[in-house]
Amino acid sequence: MKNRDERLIFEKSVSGRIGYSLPKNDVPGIEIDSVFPKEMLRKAAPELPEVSEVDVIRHYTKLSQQNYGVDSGFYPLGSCTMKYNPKINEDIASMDGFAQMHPLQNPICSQGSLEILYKMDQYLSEILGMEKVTLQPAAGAQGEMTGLMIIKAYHMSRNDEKRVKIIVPDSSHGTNPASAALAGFEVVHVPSSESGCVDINALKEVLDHTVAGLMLTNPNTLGLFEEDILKISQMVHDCGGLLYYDGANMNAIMGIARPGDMGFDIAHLNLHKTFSTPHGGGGPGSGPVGVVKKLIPFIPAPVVEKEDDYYVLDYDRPLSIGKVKSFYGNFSVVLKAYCYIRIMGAKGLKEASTAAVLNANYIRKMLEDYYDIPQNRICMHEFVLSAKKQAEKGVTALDIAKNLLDRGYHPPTIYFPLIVNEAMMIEPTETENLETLDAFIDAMIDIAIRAGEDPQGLKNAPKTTYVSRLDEVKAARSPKLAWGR
Amino acid sequence: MKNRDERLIFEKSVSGRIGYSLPKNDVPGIEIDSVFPKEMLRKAAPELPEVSEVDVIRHYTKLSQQNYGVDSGFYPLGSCTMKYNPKINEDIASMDGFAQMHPLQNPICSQGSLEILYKMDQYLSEILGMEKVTLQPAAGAQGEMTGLMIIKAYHMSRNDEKRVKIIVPDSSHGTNPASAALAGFEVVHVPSSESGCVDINALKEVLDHTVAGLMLTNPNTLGLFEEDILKISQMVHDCGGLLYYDGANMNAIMGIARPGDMGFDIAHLNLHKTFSTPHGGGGPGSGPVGVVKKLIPFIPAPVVEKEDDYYVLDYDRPLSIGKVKSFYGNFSVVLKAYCYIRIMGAKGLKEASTAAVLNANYIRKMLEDYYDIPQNRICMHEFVLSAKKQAEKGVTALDIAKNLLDRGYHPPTIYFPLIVNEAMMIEPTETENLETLDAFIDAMIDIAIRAGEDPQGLKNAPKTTYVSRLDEVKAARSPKLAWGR
Amino acid sequence: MLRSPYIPMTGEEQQKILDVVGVKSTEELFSAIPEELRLKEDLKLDEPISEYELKKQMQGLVEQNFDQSWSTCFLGAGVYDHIIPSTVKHITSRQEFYTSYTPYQPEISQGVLQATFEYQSMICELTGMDAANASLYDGAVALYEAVILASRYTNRNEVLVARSVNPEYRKVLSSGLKYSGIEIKEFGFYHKDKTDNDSDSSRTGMINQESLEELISENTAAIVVQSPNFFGIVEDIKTVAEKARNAGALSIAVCDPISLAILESPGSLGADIAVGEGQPLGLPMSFGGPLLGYFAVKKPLIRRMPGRIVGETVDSEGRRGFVLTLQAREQHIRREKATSNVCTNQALCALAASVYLSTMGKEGLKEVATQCINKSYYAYKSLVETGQVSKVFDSPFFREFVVRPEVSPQKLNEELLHDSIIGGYDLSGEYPELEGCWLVAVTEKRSMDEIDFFTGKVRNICQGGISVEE
Amino acid sequence: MLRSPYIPMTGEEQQKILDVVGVKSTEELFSAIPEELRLKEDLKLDEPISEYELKKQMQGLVEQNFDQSWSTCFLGAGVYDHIIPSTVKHITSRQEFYTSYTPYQPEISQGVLQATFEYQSMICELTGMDAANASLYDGAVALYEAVILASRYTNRNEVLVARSVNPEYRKVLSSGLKYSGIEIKEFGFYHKDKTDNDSDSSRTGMINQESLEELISENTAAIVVQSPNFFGIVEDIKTVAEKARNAGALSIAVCDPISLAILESPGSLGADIAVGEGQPLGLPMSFGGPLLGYFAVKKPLIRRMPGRIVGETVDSEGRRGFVLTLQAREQHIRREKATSNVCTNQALCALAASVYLSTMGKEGLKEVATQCINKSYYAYKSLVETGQVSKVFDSPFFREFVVRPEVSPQKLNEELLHDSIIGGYDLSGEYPELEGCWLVAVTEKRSMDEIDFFTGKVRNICQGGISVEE
Ligand SMILES: Cc1ncc(COP(=O)(O)O)c(C=O)c1O
Ligand SMILES: Cc1ncc(COP(=O)(O)O)c(C=O)c1O
Repeated sequence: MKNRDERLIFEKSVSGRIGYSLPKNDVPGIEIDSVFPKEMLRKAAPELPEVSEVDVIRHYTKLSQQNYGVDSGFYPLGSCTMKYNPKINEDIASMDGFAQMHPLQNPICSQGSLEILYKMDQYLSEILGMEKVTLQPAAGAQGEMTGLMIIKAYHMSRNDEKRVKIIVPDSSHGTNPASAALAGFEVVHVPSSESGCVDINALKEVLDHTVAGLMLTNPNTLGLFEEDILKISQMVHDCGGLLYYDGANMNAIMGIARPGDMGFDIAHLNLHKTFSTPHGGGGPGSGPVGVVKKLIPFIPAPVVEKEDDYYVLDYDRPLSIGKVKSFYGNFSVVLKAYCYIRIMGAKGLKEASTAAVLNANYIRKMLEDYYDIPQNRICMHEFVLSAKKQAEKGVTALDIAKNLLDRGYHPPTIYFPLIVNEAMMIEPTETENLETLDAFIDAMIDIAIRAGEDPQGLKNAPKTTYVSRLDEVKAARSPKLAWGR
Repeated sequence: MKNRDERLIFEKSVSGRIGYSLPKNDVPGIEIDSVFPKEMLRKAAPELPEVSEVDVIRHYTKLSQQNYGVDSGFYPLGSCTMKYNPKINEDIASMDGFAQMHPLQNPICSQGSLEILYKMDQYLSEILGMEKVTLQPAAGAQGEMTGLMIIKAYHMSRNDEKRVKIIVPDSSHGTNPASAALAGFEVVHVPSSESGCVDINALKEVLDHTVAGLMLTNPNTLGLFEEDILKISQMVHDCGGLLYYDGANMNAIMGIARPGDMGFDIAHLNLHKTFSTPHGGGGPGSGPVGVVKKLIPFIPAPVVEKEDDYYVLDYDRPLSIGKVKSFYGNFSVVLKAYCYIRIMGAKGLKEASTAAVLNANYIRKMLEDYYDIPQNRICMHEFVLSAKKQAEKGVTALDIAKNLLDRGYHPPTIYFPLIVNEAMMIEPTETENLETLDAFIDAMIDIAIRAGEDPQGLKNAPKTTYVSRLDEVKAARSPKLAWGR
Repeated sequence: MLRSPYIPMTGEEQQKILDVVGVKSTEELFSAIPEELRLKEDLKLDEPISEYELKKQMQGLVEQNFDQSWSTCFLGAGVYDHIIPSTVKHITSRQEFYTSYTPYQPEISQGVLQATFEYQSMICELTGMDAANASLYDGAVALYEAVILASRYTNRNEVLVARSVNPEYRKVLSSGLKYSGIEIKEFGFYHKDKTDNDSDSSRTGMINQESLEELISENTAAIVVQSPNFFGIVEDIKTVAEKARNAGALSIAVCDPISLAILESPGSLGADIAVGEGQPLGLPMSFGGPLLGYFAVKKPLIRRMPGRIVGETVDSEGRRGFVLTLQAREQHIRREKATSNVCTNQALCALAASVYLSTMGKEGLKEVATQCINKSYYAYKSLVETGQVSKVFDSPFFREFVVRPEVSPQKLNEELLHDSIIGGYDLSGEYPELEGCWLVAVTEKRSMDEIDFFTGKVRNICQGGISVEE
Repeated sequence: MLRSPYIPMTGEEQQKILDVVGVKSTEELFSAIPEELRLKEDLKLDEPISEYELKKQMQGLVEQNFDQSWSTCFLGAGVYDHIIPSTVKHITSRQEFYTSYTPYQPEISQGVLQATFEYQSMICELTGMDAANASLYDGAVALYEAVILASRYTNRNEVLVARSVNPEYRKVLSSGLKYSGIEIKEFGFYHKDKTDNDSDSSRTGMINQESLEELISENTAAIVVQSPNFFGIVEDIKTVAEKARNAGALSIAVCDPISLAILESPGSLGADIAVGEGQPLGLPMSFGGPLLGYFAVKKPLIRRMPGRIVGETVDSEGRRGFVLTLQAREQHIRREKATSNVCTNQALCALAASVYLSTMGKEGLKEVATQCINKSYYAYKSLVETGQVSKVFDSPFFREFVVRPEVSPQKLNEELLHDSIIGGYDLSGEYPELEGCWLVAVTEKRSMDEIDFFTGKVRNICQGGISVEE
């Protein structure tokens, strides 16, 4: 059954086959050549595949069989919150009445969709402890970009033009500095302290009147809650900067603590993480951004407002940073998250975070005798271990990851955060049951033991997958990025 | 990735877990104990699994991964017409407006569904060359049963009570004699001639006034068109019997010839074969039955009729054999077949049959040097080869089938029809492309060559499947048919 | 050559195949078909249309249907409007399941096989029986098969069937048995009719044990009782089973699977065979099909069962696996001596039921059953309280009950349609003795608001108020 | 403990974990969070509801939406109502695709990786470029990224943007570039306004080459042109590309992918970067999101591309396989020096586009494009023939055109809603110079009947007739 057909869809093409079904052209035909000057017209048709419907379905079905999703099994990819995606959300997002809507329809005939946007602003504001949320950003990184532009706009509106720096911890996600740079800031990294949190002294050193803001995820990428958060926010605010919250790790603290209360001024959420919308093999996601009151004027336009019982799109926002993306964001992703919140309720969200934290700590405890855990104390929804003991024997985090593949697991995130050697970042989420955790723990322990006994035996993994280890160097050195090119 | 979790869903159950989401009971509650006497109430709750939603989805997703469907690849299962199932049909059958209909609704509010039934009667009548079609039977076998009951009712209505025999060829499908027996007939088998068709002389011998009818599939299960069909029907009619057409092989002759024109009085179709509705891992199917004019009074009630522009259900049919199944048949299957016919049209159906016949003959020709083909002449949509040459070396049809599994194919039907030794019945259908046929042919040839060179090497197949050959004898000898029993 | 997205063959390929096969034209391929039989013209079908046009047309058609996504259904009578969890469709639409054939090749069919084994197990759990088959077409056909089994097993030819068994089932039974040599004898139920005095026992709606007793003889192959019966009333299966056993006959219980979360199982009550309709277990009503006939028996009858059966076994390496088993019973081996003619069954529906039962689980199914009871009792009381409908029976019921409204059920139902309500079942047709009676089903899907709206409308209509669209 | 179908942990298990972890309560787990930050009360959200109730509520909501399954859409302006073949959803709803993460582990992600590689290849085929990335959020963002690339590549800080580029794109561009040091200069298009004399060239709707030329300088990093432009008019990409090349700048073409089945590709015409919106390729309009930004470049720019890129390679046994490649450009490695900050993209939308393009194939896409032309020209002529709308431009257009009706577009659109028609885009807001102009899109999905009905209604409304519901 496990035969892999290596052919590309192009390589299955046979001239003359068709897979489409289209209505006949029922209007009087026109001569295309007579309408368009010859030089406008294509000489050679694009070489799209010529295949029948069954070929399309089989091709992509086979491809799907070479892919691993959350429904395939455990997916403890740290920082990614790969929780189960409830099926009802998919069903609702597929309803014609939501999916088949043009964004520029008269609001009089899109009140249903506008209500979803309006309500989500309210829900997410409450969850974040913020005043207002824009749903426009398409993902976390774009949320960051949006937030940073708001920071810029805010300082500019106060004619505070010297604020050119954004501070990010060295444990931060790559999108943080990348977004800051794109938004026109200078990026300043601060090191983490011994305890894995922001080094307050180091922070103090870089804080001055050129600081526009600080970006922080809390719990941070080591899975630790920044205990000094109130002090940090005080310090940043004191020097006139704003605090940006990278909400990728919000799954630890829903209903337990709120970035707004911690002193953050801006925060994004990853609906495709915390709010259970599926990740689609890489997207689409959604990265709503919440702000405190004083920053509301700057958020992207339009904003959905309610006038009496009627929803309107408010474009008239003179201080707005403008648009970061077409229209109103990834609506159908927002809709799925809406459904999730409606079914979970306040208590459900809190329970989710609690269970996520319990599960992470359970794995941490069970593995502590086998792996080095740099910060081995109570963690939040994830923790980072180091395979350095194993690496000494020649078994790297990568090898461990590949061995997990053979045991039916998606491996944890590896080599992130950058501040931990041979990092493996494990985030089980709350949707996994204890048997799954136990089986994964057993696999990890078994690998650790084998790494001691027979390190070489672990180097050939994976063996049960459709392909074995792939040559990434070759791919980058002489890039082949498209068929026939 | 190919880890098999052997546990049953029951074995994944943990007390206290839930996977359901139900509205709260919002009416005043009542005490069940006070309403029902104690002895009516269950002492121990049924041991259904206690699992969460993700467990349900993962469990059945994993199971699905251990199954092979038409979308997985080539499925030349003879007599089963495993053609591709167009996706649009699934979409339409899933529409709430069809799926969420109660069968006993006032016809005034089910006109849409009734129209489908009405039109399908017309379409299928035309395709069969019959006068009227009942859509009630749920599958081919039930269609046969229905047809046989009609035969009985017809003879009885003429007070011709001595007709107790039904004749079936020895190449017939098992459901034919089984249905005849259930309908209260005596079954008489007639042998096939040298040429694989009904032996006219043998038939002559059994024809007398006790014969109620003859059941025939045409093309027959060897994939051969009964060339003498007109003679046969003449003979049966002459002795007062009726002719029943088993339409399982209709995919050979849509738009090319019609059972009605051949002299058949009754015919069933397998919508789940010829009309591309998916087989569901064993069902549901649909086995509509068409009849000639004189038999219309006997078909099951109700019948959908059109009065002006309004569809009604006519129950007032005094001669009807009654109901063979609840309501109007497997509506959603009928609906999918309706969609198929609408998209194919008359020319498309004919093209389908033509291509199906071409494909079968191509494989036959390409394999004739490697396998024994008892009737090696132009076949219809399928043909039967015999692995007897291979069997002499110890490689049976079963072994060949299991080796095909390792090469990614669903094997042909084996050991049917019973009249061919080591039979392998190959039906490619029209939805397969030439590359697929060629690759399958290569696999068959390779197996044939290996059977000569290293027969033992073929005995361990399959090796790449989730399980290896299963002990069927053990299963039947000490049946374990349910968990915990 | 016509081109179709479903037929990959190109003109060139067609020519290549013709060459290989050694014929000149596609017509020649069909030369075995007598000339006079070969159609000269195209079939007279509607002109083909594209996928999108079809969808559009179908959208037009469904607008003529009242479907239960927007109307409110109080109709049951054997097919019920229950909540279907989202998991069901997501699983049954996996191509590996829905596009596969009957699992003849077990090594690549463990998915369907294990799922069916689990389905059989769940049916055994619900019914308290020892074994179940892989499914039959529907509950009515399952009953027919049960009677055939009983007659063959006991070598007797009379079957006693309660009149309170679903009329649809009795019709299928009577047509199926017409030429089988098995005779059906019906026995009645207690109800109040014009000649009755108002004694308590005369209005239970349960089977009339005396008239049953009168019919029992040494020819009795089986006694068939349904519980909850067609009127929603829970029957005394135990007594029936005893009577059958004493008479050397089998007892066949037709049971609603949801009710078995709460009601004692037919197995525990002594029934030999349990059959019924699995549609409430996660199947849409689908205008009556596909449905799902379940079939379960006690141990001695296992090898007599009709249809496919999946059994556990091991593979050559000793791993657990599943196969179709006891095939010696079946048509493809035993031909006219088979226990049944069933070949294709309702496998995907059985899968749906398994996913439903797994999702609901032990507690969820009980909750569904409890809400059915709560809500149907609430509706019953509310209706009676309107003063416009009267009680008919006085026994405990499950999900469905009979009342007699002041206005004829037919008229009532017609009026209710104006408010997008699908009213109850009019018993007048099948039960002249219950002329004017109305069978109302209330599942867990109905909210209190819906029930209140419904009873309010019933009151209005009965009081002669005309329903206006709101 | 709260029980949820999405959280498997039972009370017992919670206790077990607490014991293992060595804390007494779940509160203690959170002791790192300062006491004053820990919420004392539940979040103020709406009360949770069940799956079925949610679905019911959502059905209520969509009744307030006009969706294109029953209304008729003549609105485009960047998002189009095309026919989506059934294959798309069947594939994208395979869990293996939609529930997986970015393919960081290639050995278990060949599905997404190969599909993305094929997507990149198809984009290259359509655009005539050498390489494409794995997707960006939408066309507007893709344009923004293209401009960033051009500025960094050329080390220049001015970008010249045609005013006939989609205003939504220009807005995203201008907010994105606000603090980047890159300046946007807009150049206009030929149109007839009050001051114009009626010369031919003044109403082409194409870019004003002279005003473009005036803006070109040694600071010009890129010239951005859209074709078909916002008014549906096919632009002369070639001349723009030449001008850019001559000025040492890059040319960026924003192209509709469907049009590229028929129109010459930007690659062949000399553009350096092609970007655009992939939504027409099988994505539902989804109220504007998710969309699909495609991004393709000529060879020299490959290592400058933003976002994920999939490349072909071999595994340790020499078999072909696919991986994320050129990662040294990306944020997780290069951090603030990355070519872009993109991490999560629109992978599933790219998959949908691939399935769409495979289903349509070479011929099908051409047929779609041809019908778009035929039907939009038919609608254009029909509208003009009513005598109630006048022509605005006189150049060849694709799928979309501008007319000036006698009645304001706003009023017209409002009236058309009564007949479930979603009318065209009112240009008055974004283009004061086109006050009263109406941008009408007609895809292959519109039938002649629908177009005739539409033009009839437009005539009526313009003539002052009041639309009555039929
Ligand atoms: C901590 C953190 N921040 C930001 C991001 C970026 O989010 P997105 O991928 O949605 O752009 C991620 C995603 O992996 C993350 O883990
Ligand atoms: C020739 C023939 N007749 C009858 C049948 C029975 O049809 P069904 O399985 O739909 O009951 C089949 C099915 O395999 C068949 O191949």
